[in-house]
Amino acid sequence: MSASAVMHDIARRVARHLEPGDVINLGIGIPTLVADHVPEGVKVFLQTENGMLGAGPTPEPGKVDLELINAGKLPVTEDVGAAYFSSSESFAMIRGGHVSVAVLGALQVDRLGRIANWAIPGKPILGVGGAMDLLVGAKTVVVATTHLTKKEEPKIVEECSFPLTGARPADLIVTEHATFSVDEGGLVLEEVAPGSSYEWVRSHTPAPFRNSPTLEAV
Amino acid sequence: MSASAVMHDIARRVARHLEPGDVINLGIGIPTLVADHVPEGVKVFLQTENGMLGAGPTPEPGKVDLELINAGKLPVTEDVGAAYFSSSESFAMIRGGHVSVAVLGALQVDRLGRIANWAIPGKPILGVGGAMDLLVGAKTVVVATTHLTKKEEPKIVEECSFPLTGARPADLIVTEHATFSVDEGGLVLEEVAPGSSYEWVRSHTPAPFRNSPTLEAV
Amino acid sequence: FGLVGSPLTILEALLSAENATGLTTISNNVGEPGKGLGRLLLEGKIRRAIGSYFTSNPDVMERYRCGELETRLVPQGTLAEAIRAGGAGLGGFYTKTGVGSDLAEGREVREIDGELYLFEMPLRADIALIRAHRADTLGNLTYYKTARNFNPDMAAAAEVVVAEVDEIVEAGALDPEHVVTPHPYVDFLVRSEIRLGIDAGPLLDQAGGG
Amino acid sequence: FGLVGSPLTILEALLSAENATGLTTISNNVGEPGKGLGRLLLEGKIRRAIGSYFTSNPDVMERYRCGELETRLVPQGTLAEAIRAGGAGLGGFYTKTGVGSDLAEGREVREIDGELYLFEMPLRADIALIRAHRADTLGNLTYYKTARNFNPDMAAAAEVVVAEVDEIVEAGALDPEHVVTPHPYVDFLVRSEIRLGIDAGPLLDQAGGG
Repeated sequence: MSASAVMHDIARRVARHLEPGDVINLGIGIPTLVADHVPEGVKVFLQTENGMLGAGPTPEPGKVDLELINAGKLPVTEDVGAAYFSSSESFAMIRGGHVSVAVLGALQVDRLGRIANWAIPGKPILGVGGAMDLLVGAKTVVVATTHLTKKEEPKIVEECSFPLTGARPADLIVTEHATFSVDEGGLVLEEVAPGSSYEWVRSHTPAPFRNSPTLEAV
Repeated sequence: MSASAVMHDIARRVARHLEPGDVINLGIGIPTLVADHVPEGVKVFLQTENGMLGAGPTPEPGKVDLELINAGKLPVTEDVGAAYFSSSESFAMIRGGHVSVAVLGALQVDRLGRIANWAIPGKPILGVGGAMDLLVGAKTVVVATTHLTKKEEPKIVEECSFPLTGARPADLIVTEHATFSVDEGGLVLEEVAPGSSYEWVRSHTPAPFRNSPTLEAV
Repeated sequence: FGLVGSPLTILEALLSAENATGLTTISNNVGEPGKGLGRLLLEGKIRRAIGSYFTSNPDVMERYRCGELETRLVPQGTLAEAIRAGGAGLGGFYTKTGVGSDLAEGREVREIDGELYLFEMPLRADIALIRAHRADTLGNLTYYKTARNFNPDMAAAAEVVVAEVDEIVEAGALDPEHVVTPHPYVDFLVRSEIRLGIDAGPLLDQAGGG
Repeated sequence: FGLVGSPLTILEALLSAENATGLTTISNNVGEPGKGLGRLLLEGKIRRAIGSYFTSNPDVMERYRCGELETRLVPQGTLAEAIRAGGAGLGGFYTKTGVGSDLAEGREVREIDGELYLFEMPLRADIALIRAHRADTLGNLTYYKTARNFNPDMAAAAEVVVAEVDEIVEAGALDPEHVVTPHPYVDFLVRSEIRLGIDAGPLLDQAGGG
């Protein structure tokens, strides 16, 4: 699979977990692609932290409104029943628990499901955006990430070497190879992706994890 | 003068201190009457803490909109360029210093210009409303009150026997007999009302006060 | 503010709900005597009231004296801000309002940049019964004039929100720039059957006081 | 969010103002490279930047490395809330955001109802240069789609507010229910002369990042 196909595959696997009526916020990168894979019949509402609920799909060329963008600065459209609000109102909505699902990218995830997605040690820390707010505020936090870095190093590790985004663990971690849920004990393998294998996941995941009772025989 | 004429006289004397463009909030009682006495050519904007800027005069009978009221629950109208907002936005405006002048009533005023206008000792304390917010938030606080209580006891006293509304002193105290400003040292007599006398004011004001250098010869 | 911005139809329904009792209310006052929340009070359904101006309903005074009603009095701006903080996921805030007054007694005071502030905790409700003007079928809300007051703040600060509205329109019929309360805050819609000043009787006999 | 919601006409004017230098900016990012605030940065007019996502403008990184620019990085929601608190006359607030991260280092942490919160101070500016859509002659403002963002919050939190708008209409022409920023917040109006994507050049070459 091409890198782009892998990203879409992860996005598709995340989108299966969405439920009708969910208010969702999508981070930059793979999370943004989730919007393209929402199952038919599942109506979700896209919140963008720059101040919009009900962001619709990318506009056709020639119909771009330069002042209608998502938090990643990409042009969007207006879904039926949309609403605009200020930044403080947007983050009140986020921190106040009114976003059902935040899909975030991650540089690393630790054994407890805590994520690092905003800073790289040794580089000046110049960007955080809304990641920390979404992490503490969303009812459910889903991480959408490739299983390995571009250098083929594992991202789901014992301890993050990158700075944590916050103390709250994610609820679900979805890669192209596996899906993990998170409970008080840490990571629980829920699913091995078709085309991958339990052995691959085990050998490319330094973080300890348990197997879900519902995990299909491996 | 009838009680009502005295109240209007005080309101008129307060209104002379308003400047064009002032955003004003009027408390219940005498302060409410200030709206009727704004000098011609002085355009002010009435803020009511239940969520409106630009409240207009009392509607004519038959034109009352029962859902368009001021904070005292009296029907009002919409002035040109009005705006509606929620309670939290209204008090953000008040505490944030965006109201130029709050005109408040008072049960008592002390030697430092601090006011008591919300509770009576010995009675259950069941109402405070927006008085404390207006006191701390308005750029200028004007007290509009009769010089004496109905029982002819002085209201401008050494120490308030009623509970204070807050630590911030008023800037101006206007009665039917006198106008006081307030500085770090306490009360300063700025004006004796026509028809009253310096002696009357002195003998009916237990709180110490100094005379303003601009006070006309007495 | 009396009955303006009160969901009278919902409150009427609560009257006949036998298990709706021992309620705690968050509301500026407790309605008018015998009307709105005031009627629930007379029926003994309210045990505790959080608000800023109860004086306008003498029944509150009486129930309070008999020990049948607990009250918590909060300055109106602090009440509004505490509800907003509840909806905005904050842990609390500092306000100058009330410093130096009896309402500050026993409260945490903190000096920030040379000024004294009171610490206030957020307020949230289990259920918010709010009054709006128009709703679309998704639950986006607009309000009507000064009946807006605490309603948008309360809509954000409750587990379940029931909005009583004058009109329900199709999704898409409200301009996205004009929506005041976006639909994720709203769980149920009720069409209003009680019109102020007609079905609810005259309101203006109790003017004066927040 | 890049240039969307930026008062480009005013910023252009600032470029030729010789005494506009050593500025501190409160803005999510610092514009785009060479555009909006980004252009002021290149001209050396900005000394300190408070924001949440500078990464999208590489010039910020470079000036920061040379020590020509101080930065203060704040989570975006905390930035928005701190500006709101500045406008609302609050002394500070507690938020869960950032707890357990490096941005919490050396900061006051407080346990409230069993959860940890960070203390944050309000933010205010001397001058706010904001971008709105329509203004009436009194200064009441409405906004356009996602160009609203931080503008209404910032309008409340500055000593002097200059609003750049597309259109100025007569007082009374804006529906009082639709006014987002009431006129007491606004001191000066400037008609916009720069249209996004036309006079300001293409914007979308820098997609990605707050």
